[in-house]
Amino acid sequence: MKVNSETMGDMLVVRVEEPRIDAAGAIQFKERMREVTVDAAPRVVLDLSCVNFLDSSGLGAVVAVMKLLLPGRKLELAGLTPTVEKVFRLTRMDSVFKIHPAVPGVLRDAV
Amino acid sequence: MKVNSETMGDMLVVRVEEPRIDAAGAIQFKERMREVTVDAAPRVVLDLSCVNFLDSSGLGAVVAVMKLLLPGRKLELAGLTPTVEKVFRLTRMDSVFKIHPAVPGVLRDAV
Amino acid sequence: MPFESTPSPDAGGGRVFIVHLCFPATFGSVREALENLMSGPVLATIPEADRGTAQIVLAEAMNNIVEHAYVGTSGEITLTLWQAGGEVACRITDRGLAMPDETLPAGRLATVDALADLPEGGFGWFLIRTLSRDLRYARYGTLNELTFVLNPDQSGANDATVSIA
Amino acid sequence: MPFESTPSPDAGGGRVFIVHLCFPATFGSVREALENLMSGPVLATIPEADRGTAQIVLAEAMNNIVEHAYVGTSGEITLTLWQAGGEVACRITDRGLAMPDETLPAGRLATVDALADLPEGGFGWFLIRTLSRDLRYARYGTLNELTFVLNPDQSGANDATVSIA
Ligand SMILES: Nc1ncnc2c1ncn2[C@@H]1O[C@H](COP(=O)(O)OP(=O)(O)O)[C@@H](O)[C@H]1O
Ligand SMILES: Nc1ncnc2c1ncn2[C@@H]1O[C@H](COP(=O)(O)OP(=O)(O)O)[C@@H](O)[C@H]1O
Repeated sequence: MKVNSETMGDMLVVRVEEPRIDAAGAIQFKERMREVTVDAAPRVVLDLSCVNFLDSSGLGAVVAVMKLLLPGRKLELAGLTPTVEKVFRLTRMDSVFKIHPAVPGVLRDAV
Repeated sequence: MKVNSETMGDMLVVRVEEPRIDAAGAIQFKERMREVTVDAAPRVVLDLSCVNFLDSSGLGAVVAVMKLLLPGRKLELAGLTPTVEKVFRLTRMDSVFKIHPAVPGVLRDAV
Repeated sequence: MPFESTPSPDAGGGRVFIVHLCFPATFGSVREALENLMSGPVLATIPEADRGTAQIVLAEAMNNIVEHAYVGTSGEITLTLWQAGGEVACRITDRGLAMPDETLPAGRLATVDALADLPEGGFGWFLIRTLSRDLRYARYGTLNELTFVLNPDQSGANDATVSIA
Repeated sequence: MPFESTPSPDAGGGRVFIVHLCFPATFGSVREALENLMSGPVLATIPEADRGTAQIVLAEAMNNIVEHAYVGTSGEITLTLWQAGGEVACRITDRGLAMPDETLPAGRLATVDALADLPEGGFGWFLIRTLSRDLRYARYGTLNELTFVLNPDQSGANDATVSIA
């Protein structure tokens, strides 16, 4: 499970460099996320723009990562591709996570 | 049927920029080849390195082009991919055409 | 015979595409089957978004088999898809445990107040119910059979959480 | 029933992949079917070279149907592939003209002396025969049925030009 993490101001941006977060890879995803967020900034943005498929195990893993960061740190999402967006929307998880069309610019619009 | 032709010394190199020369495209291939070889050099090298599939209609079209150039001009082949090579080999057409692994270098080894 | 109404392959009159796969029930094999199905002839001619829907529903149904029906043991999954006119009918079988009470899980979304209480699972049957129609489960001896038609139209998304057995 | 020996999909014991397509008999549809088959689940798990062989044989058999069986008319082709253990069995049907004399063309390569006499066609059945085994043609009423098993091993290439009906 390849992820790339980079600190940008008060954000840690974690880019998943895999086409899928599915039942075959959800545990590795959670493990990698735990590693890269150990000393994370208060705001973690998960860049999913390379991920074209996520199933309910992948969704569960994203929820688990969000809980890992509690209390005090927030998980936000960016770059959802159509099928991934559909899974978040149908399960109403789009109301739980702040979802950005793309990784927010550090200087321009660090909301 | 996209082909790219370029004169290199005594050769006209025609590169087929399509993944297939098959029954659905053999006639267009023959037409395009007729056009680009009208005033051709005595040696025409057909670069097939982009073509990953050729069926018996495509093979027939290559034979037809070879005959179009008769008498006086020669059709040689270069860059056969595995499945294309197999069709030429099984039908013994590999003994009819001079076949180069790649387009021969004009300066280095214009045989 | 759940698909009496699907066009017969030899009936003529148009394009019909059928694929049948039988493979070991592992998450890895399910992934491989899904990846290949997405580019194969049966689903290649339906719209991109419907292919995404197909992948969600098929992934949920088959991963549940790996996780629950064959829990602690191994076995095989068979998957059959029929496509005609963009409509995709599916049949999935396994020889693992029966569904609890031999009925399909309700697939309701949980409602929670605190982030820390959010469930990390239980979305599977909700997604299957939301994105399919004519969903049926049957057990024949040791065979579990799930049949449904893909329903890319999500206008019924809310209904799906209530209109269930 | 030409494929009694192919593993039954519900028999268990390993991976079995089946695809069935029914589409209009045109060169364009044949091309589209072949392109999608190459990346689909039934042929995705066999070696690259065998997939190439599959594409040659299937292209020749189906293009012949477009060109000869349905000459001057239109109709449909059905294609069914069974794959298990890397072995691929094929069945192709059409409702066009029967084969001449209701037997398979000999598929011999012509021998010529001058370049100008080289044939531009007639390679089709030679390639099919060379790259298949258990090749059978049958006509049932108005249905033409061609069945064979793909034979990526070409050691029998020379035999194929002589051992024919
Ligand atoms: N294919 C199956 N075979 C047997 N039992 C199943 C199957 N699918 C689901 N179940 C049962 O139904 C429950 C709900 O499934 P689901 O909504 O997919 O949530 P999850 O799989 O995340 O637990 C499972 O916890 C399991 O007890
Ligand atoms: N599917 C078919 N249905 C009817 N006739 C056929 C079919 N395939 C081949 N034939 C006949 O057999 C002959 C030889 O076919 P083939 O070796 O493929 O050469 P080509 O197609 O290049 O003529 C054809 O010319 C045609 O008369």
